[in-house]
Amino acid sequence: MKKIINQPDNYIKEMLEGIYIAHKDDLTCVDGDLQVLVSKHKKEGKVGIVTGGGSGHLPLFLGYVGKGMIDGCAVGDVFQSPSVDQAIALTRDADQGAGVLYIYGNYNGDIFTFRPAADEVEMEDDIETAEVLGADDVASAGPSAPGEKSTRRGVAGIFFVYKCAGAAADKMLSLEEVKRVADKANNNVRTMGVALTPCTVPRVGKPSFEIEDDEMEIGMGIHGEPGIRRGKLEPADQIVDEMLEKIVADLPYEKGDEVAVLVNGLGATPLDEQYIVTRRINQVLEEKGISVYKYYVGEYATAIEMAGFSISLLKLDDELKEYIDHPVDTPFFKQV
Amino acid sequence: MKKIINQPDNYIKEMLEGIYIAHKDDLTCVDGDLQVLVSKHKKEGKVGIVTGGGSGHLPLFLGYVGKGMIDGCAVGDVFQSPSVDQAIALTRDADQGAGVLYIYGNYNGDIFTFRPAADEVEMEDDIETAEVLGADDVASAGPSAPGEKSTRRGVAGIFFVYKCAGAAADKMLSLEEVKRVADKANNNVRTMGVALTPCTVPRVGKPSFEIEDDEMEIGMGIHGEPGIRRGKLEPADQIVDEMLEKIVADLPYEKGDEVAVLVNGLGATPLDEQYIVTRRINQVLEEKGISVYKYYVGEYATAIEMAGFSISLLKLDDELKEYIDHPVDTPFFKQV
Amino acid sequence: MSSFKNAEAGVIVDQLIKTIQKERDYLSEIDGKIGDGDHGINMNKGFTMCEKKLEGTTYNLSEGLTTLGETLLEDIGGSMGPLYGMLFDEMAQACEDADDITVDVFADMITGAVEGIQDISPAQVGDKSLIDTLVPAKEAFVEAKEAGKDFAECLDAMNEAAEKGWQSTKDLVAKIGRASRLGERSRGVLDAGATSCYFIITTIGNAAKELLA
Amino acid sequence: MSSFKNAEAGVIVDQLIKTIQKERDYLSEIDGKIGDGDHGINMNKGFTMCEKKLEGTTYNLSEGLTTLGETLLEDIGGSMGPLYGMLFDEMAQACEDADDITVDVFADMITGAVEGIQDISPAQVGDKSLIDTLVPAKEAFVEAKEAGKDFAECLDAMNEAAEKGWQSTKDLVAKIGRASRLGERSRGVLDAGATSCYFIITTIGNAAKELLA
Ligand SMILES: Nc1ncnc2c1ncn2[C@@H]1O[C@H](COP(=O)(O)OP(=O)(O)O)[C@@H](O)[C@H]1O
Ligand SMILES: Nc1ncnc2c1ncn2[C@@H]1O[C@H](COP(=O)(O)OP(=O)(O)O)[C@@H](O)[C@H]1O
Ligand SMILES: [Mg+2]
Ligand SMILES: [Mg+2]
Ligand SMILES: [Mg+2]
Ligand SMILES: [Mg+2]
Repeated sequence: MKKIINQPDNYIKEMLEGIYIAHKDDLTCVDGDLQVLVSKHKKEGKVGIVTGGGSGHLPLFLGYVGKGMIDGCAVGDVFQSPSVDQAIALTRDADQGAGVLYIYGNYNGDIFTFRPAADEVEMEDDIETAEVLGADDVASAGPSAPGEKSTRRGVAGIFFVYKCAGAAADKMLSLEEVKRVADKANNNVRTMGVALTPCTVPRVGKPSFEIEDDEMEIGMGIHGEPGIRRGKLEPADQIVDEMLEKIVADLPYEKGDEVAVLVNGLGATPLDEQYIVTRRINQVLEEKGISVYKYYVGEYATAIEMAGFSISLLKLDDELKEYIDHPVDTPFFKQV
Repeated sequence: MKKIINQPDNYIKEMLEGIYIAHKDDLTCVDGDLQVLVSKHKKEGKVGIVTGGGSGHLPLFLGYVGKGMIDGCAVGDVFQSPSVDQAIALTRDADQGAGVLYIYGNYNGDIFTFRPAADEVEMEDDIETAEVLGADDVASAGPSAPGEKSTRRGVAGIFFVYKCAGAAADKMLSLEEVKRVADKANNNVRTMGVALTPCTVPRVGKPSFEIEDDEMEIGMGIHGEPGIRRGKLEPADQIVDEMLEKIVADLPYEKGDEVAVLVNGLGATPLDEQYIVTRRINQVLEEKGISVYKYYVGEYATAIEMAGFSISLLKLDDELKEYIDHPVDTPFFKQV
Repeated sequence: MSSFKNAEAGVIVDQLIKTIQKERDYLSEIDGKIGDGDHGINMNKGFTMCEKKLEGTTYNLSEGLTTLGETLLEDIGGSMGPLYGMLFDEMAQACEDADDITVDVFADMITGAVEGIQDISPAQVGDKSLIDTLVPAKEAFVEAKEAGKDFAECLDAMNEAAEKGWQSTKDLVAKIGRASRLGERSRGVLDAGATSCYFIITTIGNAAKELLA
Repeated sequence: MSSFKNAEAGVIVDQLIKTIQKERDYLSEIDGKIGDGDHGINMNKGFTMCEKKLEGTTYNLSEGLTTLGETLLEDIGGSMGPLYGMLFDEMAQACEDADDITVDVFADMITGAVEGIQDISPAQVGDKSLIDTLVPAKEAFVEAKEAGKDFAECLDAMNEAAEKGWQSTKDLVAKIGRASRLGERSRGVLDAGATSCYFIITTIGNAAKELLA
């Protein structure tokens, strides 16, 4: 395990200490628990938006805590959900009088964390809550029947859900409305990833899986969950074509649609490659008659030091465009 | 070579195509040459600041082209200087009537590129120019005698030179003044890096050097230039201590000094680790009585997919603090 | 004997902690095959945290189980914290008013354990999870009791069923948890949670039998 | 013959291009030992670009060298573009007004080559760079000429000195370029630029001798 760390057991604690030091004007923790991270910038009467999940995905999740986006994050150990108590403390702090929306990924452990927390604060503190579960990974499971619970996992697309819901909350919409916006973004986003190398969870100490030097795995999840196809590494354009084929067909995104695109590096893949990919995405979408309103390129949701990337498409309407354009000022993501 | 690319020969071209697509409102190229990248936001009468150098360091160099920072960049092939003609075209475009300042790293090829270009535009176009060569890497050579040309190479610290000079230019200072500010930042910044893994130049196709699975190299340059010590990988805190010892002694930074700190990931090293490092830097500087005015943490100057990080310290005075605080809006770096 | 004292049975919780600590690496190794290789680490973290909380205090069985359940629920994230947290919490509740742990009380405990899990998880027998150990173990205990077997015999039946259930996960395709993404690739190896659950059930069973002896 | 026609010597540039293309991998391999392994790639890129520009045109020696120099200077970044660009540019200038390339004209050309490099680079003999090939080669040519040797003999002397200079880089510690960071570690292997310079000098020398024959 080649990492710049001290004791693996202190990984999260020391990482968080660094974050609070570097961003001391903007971030703080609740009751001395470093794993309950909240924005210092409250806005009376605004719907609180909170998230949480395992670490190892920076800037996801906590990186989007700040002005114009979300209010707090319960930070789990690497690839581990935070605890129910942390989620409760987080919710109490994030409530600014208008209720709290949970936005988190569709994972077992996170559901087990946030649902009991929501029950608790509704009962004990009379805080109104709602939840939206990110489930954008088209490679992780088939689509769910209308009204049925999605079995897809949440990956980088949750960025768009934060972005839109965060803007709606910042515009002082009600909890019901903010949830509606979050749902709309969530229902209109699809993602697929590809991995070239594994990652190593510090406390585990060895790579999450094995893969040959000339292989890639299309559809791999951000914890190294198996994808839909393992094969020889192909040229960037071919990889993009295969991923987009699946993504576009899924919603489906259609001729005349307008989308926002997120090209997300998984950790070790240089920005250069992400832009080579961006170029191809633009060619393919142009051919399909889908126009791109805005590109986001960079590391938005990583898998520690995994090499690879994901593509997310968000179908826009006038309302979502307005929220996409809304300014954001967080330590990890700024939009002027 | 495990990369998401097409033909290695097209690497730079396709990467730049992606950049122009994703940032079409802010960046454009000169005379159709993708490698001459300039900001779309001109400001009549402002000193133009340009840079350039080999690719493979994103967001360096071109990533800092935008409002409040620099005006353009001549983009070389990976780890290769751009051509003299490109530097000339760049300078002509970047001149907004008040002369042009070149800020680039202290490398052979880049000097061979920019000096002839400066001669040409001074003679042919009557553009006044000045230059500042980044030479912040304390591991690359000993300090130079006063008045003598530095033999140190430039690495991540050039970010601070762009930042301060960019702010000074944005405040409409004269070429002479902007150069003075750039020199001041340059003279007060020191950097040292550590590498854990090599990187692979696409057109070369194999790693730039070999290193054992349990080894690190302290002082390695951002092209894989040998450092000052290769040894067994140590805990993060020990690595930081050794690097800071060298950096602090070099200027030297002294008790009572105020600094800005840049913790820079070289490519594959996750943000988590960079924050673990930040935490330790803060402890050490606190002990030494050096106070930190501001932290920058993230990927600011990479070496393709190298694992490792660098630490840069910039000693501040009131003037530099004002420039550090100045807002910036570039596609790759924003400060509100 | 046909029962043992709640007050004297805190040792069962001690045994549980020791077992998980001992099996840490084995559990991670199994999880590494079709999961992410951290099951032993997660379990050990929670149980060792509980050990620290209990240190220097005196506790009966229900108090020990309460502390264990709370620790897992409050401090341990992941799937395991809530699942085993609820399991031990329900077991504790089922015996907190009992001075003597009789076969009936224990039947309530093991039934509560199943309910605790099923309260939050939709997992069914056959999905390749700890449910495949737990549910047959509970059913075997209850059936044996209804067939008039004594407490120790019921515990034997429970232990046997737990082992069989655990082993049954080898041939199953995972339908829940991380491994479910693997489809057919998940067949052929034991499930990590079913393994830890086997250790937990049989540790309780054996410790209880010793207290009965 | 004691001279050859400028008009007929464009073939020297063709030979240069072929040589660099042929030695591409070898040059990169040498550069890989103490540099970044791209010298052959860089050189081949520039020379092949020049080949394309020349394709279908007619050119004499000075025109061919001008195109080569310009291509390297304008289109090829890195250290090599400017260094070899200046070298060929100066060589071209030294012969552009000559119909016949005599031993005197060639002496000006090789002297110009050295000056072209030294105009922009501070490298000295012994620094482990292409200078270690180029300077002795030039000196040998000029000395032979001053000693009254004929053109072909002067070229032989030049070729021989180029090879010796090239080989001398093996035992040197690099004082310039990337490899200079290596200190003592740079000793024991040839310098990449000295190697390409050896190929360039001897290719010119041999091609000129053929034209004289
Ligand atoms: N929804 C669920 N219901 C029952 N058991 C589950 C469920 N999800 C996971 N498990 C069990 O959890 C085990 C894995 O635990 P562990 O490795 O600690 O957590 P994680 O999967 O978060 O890494 C699986 O082997 C399985 O038995
Ligand atoms: N300042 C210099 N003067 C003369 N020769 C130099 C100088 N810098 C580098 N060289 C030569 O360049 C060679 C390396 O060329 P190349 O690999 O193409 O460029 P780079 O070092 O930029 O990768 C060295 O072997 C050396 O001979
Ligand atoms: Mg990274
Ligand atoms: Mg990176
Ligand atoms: Mg696991
Ligand atoms: Mg080289």
